[in-house]
Amino acid sequence: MTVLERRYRWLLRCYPRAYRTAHGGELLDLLLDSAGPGRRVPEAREVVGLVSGGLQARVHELARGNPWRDGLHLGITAIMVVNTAALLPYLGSLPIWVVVSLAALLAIVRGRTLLALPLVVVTGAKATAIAAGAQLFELTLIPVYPDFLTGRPLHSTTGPLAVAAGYALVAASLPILRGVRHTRSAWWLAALPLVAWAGPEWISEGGEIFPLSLNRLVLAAALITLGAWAGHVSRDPRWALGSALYLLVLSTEMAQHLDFLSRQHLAYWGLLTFVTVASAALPYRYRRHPLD
Amino acid sequence: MSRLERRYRWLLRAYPTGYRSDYGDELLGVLLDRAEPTRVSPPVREAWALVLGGVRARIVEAAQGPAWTDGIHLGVMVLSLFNFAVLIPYASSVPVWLGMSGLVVLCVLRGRLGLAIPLALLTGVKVVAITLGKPWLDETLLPVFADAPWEGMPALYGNGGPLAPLASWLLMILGLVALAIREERPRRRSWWWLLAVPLVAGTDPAWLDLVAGSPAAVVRVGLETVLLLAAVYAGHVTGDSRWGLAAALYLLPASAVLIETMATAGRQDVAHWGLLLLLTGAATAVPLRARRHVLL
Amino acid sequence: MFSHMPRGTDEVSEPMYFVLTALLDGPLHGHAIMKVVTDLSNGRVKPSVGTLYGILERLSDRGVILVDREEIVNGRSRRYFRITQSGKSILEAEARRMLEAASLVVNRNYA
Amino acid sequence: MSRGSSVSEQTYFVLAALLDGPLHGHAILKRVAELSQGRIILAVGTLYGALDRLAGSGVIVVEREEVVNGRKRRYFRITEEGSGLVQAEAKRMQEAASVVTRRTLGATFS
Repeated sequence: MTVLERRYRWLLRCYPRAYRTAHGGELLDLLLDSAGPGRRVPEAREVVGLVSGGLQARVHELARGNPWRDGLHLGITAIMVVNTAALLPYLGSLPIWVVVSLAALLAIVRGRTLLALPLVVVTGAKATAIAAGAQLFELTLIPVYPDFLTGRPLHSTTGPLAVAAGYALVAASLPILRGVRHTRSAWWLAALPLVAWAGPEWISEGGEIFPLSLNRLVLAAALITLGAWAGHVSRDPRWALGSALYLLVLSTEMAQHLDFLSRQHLAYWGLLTFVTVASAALPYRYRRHPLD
Repeated sequence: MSRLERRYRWLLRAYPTGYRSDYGDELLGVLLDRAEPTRVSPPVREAWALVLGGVRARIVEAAQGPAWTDGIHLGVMVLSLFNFAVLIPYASSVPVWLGMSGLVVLCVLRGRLGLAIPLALLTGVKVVAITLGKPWLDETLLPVFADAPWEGMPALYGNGGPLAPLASWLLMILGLVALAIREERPRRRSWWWLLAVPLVAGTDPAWLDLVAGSPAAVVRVGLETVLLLAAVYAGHVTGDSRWGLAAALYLLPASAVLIETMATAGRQDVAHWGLLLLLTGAATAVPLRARRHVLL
Repeated sequence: MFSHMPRGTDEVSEPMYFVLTALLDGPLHGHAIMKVVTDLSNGRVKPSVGTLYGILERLSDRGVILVDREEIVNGRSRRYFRITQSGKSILEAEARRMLEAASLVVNRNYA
Repeated sequence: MSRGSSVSEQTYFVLAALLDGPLHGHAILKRVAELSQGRIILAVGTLYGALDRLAGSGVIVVEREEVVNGRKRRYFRITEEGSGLVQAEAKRMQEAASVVTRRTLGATFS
């Protein structure tokens, strides 16, 4: 195993696992043959080709199956991550509900939508009750104070309507996704702590009304932009649908505090809307030639 | 004159006046010949092509003449505009110097460098005096406070250190000297540039209060972004790097501001500087790439 | 030098055109395709491996080419790609359009 | 037609239209549509953008100006450099096309 081969193997990790196992060797042969003798560092042109080829292979592998159902599943996974992340810091006072919510998220990620439905409905009811300050299922001391990751009591800023909207959207979509098994990558679970963490306060003015932590801003913007690029490459609308659903929930939260949103909230909202609209248009752009 | 012709004439105003007077009729003739007799409003495709063609014609016309001279002149003009705008809130306390820096703007705009250099030098010395708190040249009560609508603002150059104002004035003077040395006479700039002055009046970069999102600060950042994006597009269309050069000239004082106020600079100031750096980088890189691909 | 794809024209990109042309003589694997493409374009088109396989995957997604067979050569599997009938017709349409466009200029002198 | 050189398809047809002699704007539009069998319909703004660019780089020149029913008209002529460019592009396309026609004809006969 020469140094060059090891570097090319490392670069080939840009390709998805299935593609790599099936055709990795083939590409490696060609790379090593076309590299000149005594070459130790991959050529810049080849590196760019491999990285962009790998990313596009990943996108085209994801862009299989019915785009609308997969886009719907993508959207409700994102919304369920946000809902579960909202509960996570209150593990101490609401252990059962955090566990139920996590189970629901896991069921959705593994594609077992019918199992997730009751869990989502129950957690949604409880979360809405807390947001409305009512008691449901069990006695909980309201307001619910956090143990870690954030300093704010549960749903102190989001009204019951926004919370209910989030859960209702997920619950309504689950029966539609009954048939084909959709599974998401486990990385979605890794997003949980990142979204739950209150993180550095980026929007200070109006922050106490509707806090948006920097990490959540950056994560959402990055994922939606990545989705737009994927839609552009594969001419597939699923990521646009997913972003639109997430944006819908975010908008209901924003709409609740409309009269005292700060300029930064509006700028962020405008940015996400712009990227989502762009990602909806990109898959249907003009085909320059028959094979475009 | 049919309604269609009037609408096409209105669309042709996208083209620069020189081009319009030379070829406007020709384009109009072809447009009207091609239109079906019953047509009343221009088709979207033609309208869009005219607007785009007009903008490109304006950019190509702006790309005439030596790139270095024009680039420096553009940068110097933008700097003089911003330097003048910063002084406006303190008109009643430093009227002489405000008038002088206004004259500098006019001279740079009309391309009369001989007059601009001494004025810029004098005002520059006074600016340094104010920042260092020395009573040079004339008696001004220090620190200088803002007038009526801008009372909330801190004293003139009170916020950042002496480096930033000095940097922007010195850079302007150096640019003027460089232009004077080169024999080509810089072109006259359009009066529209003066429109920027009221927009950015009183927005001292050192005090640019982005966090509070004060309207003036947002307008200034918006104007900077729009101008830099236009520079990137112009560089892409013509492969000419004068706009990149002007953007770089503008970036230097902005960087001096950030370096000086580093201790108190908030996240937004750093993000603002990052945006400027990114756009300036694009404005300088895009023309080189465009030149490599012959855009025939 | 493969320059950028201009907007609004309907020509197939050059590497794609030469990859399809290379497969006209029969199924080939990646290495041979690379060599033939470079020869056909007399050195002008030399795609990187990533780009080449990007094109091969897109063409096979579209059914323009397909995997003819797979051979194991010193432990590694190699796919041989074959052009399909629809691939041939797209290629011939491109060639015809180029010939027509070229004839506007070249044959004019003799007419 | 595969794109390899720097000449875009629109530019190619505009230059090809001028090979038979100087033309003014409207005639170029019609000729380009004819030559491309209706495939390329240029907007006036796009055409004159291209003509200005080509004139700027010396590929075409304004041969004369006429005033027709009150409106000035420029007649564009292709230069030596221009015809050299379009000939090279045509040869390149012909070569690329013959690679295919040779094989497909060969396939039909063999």
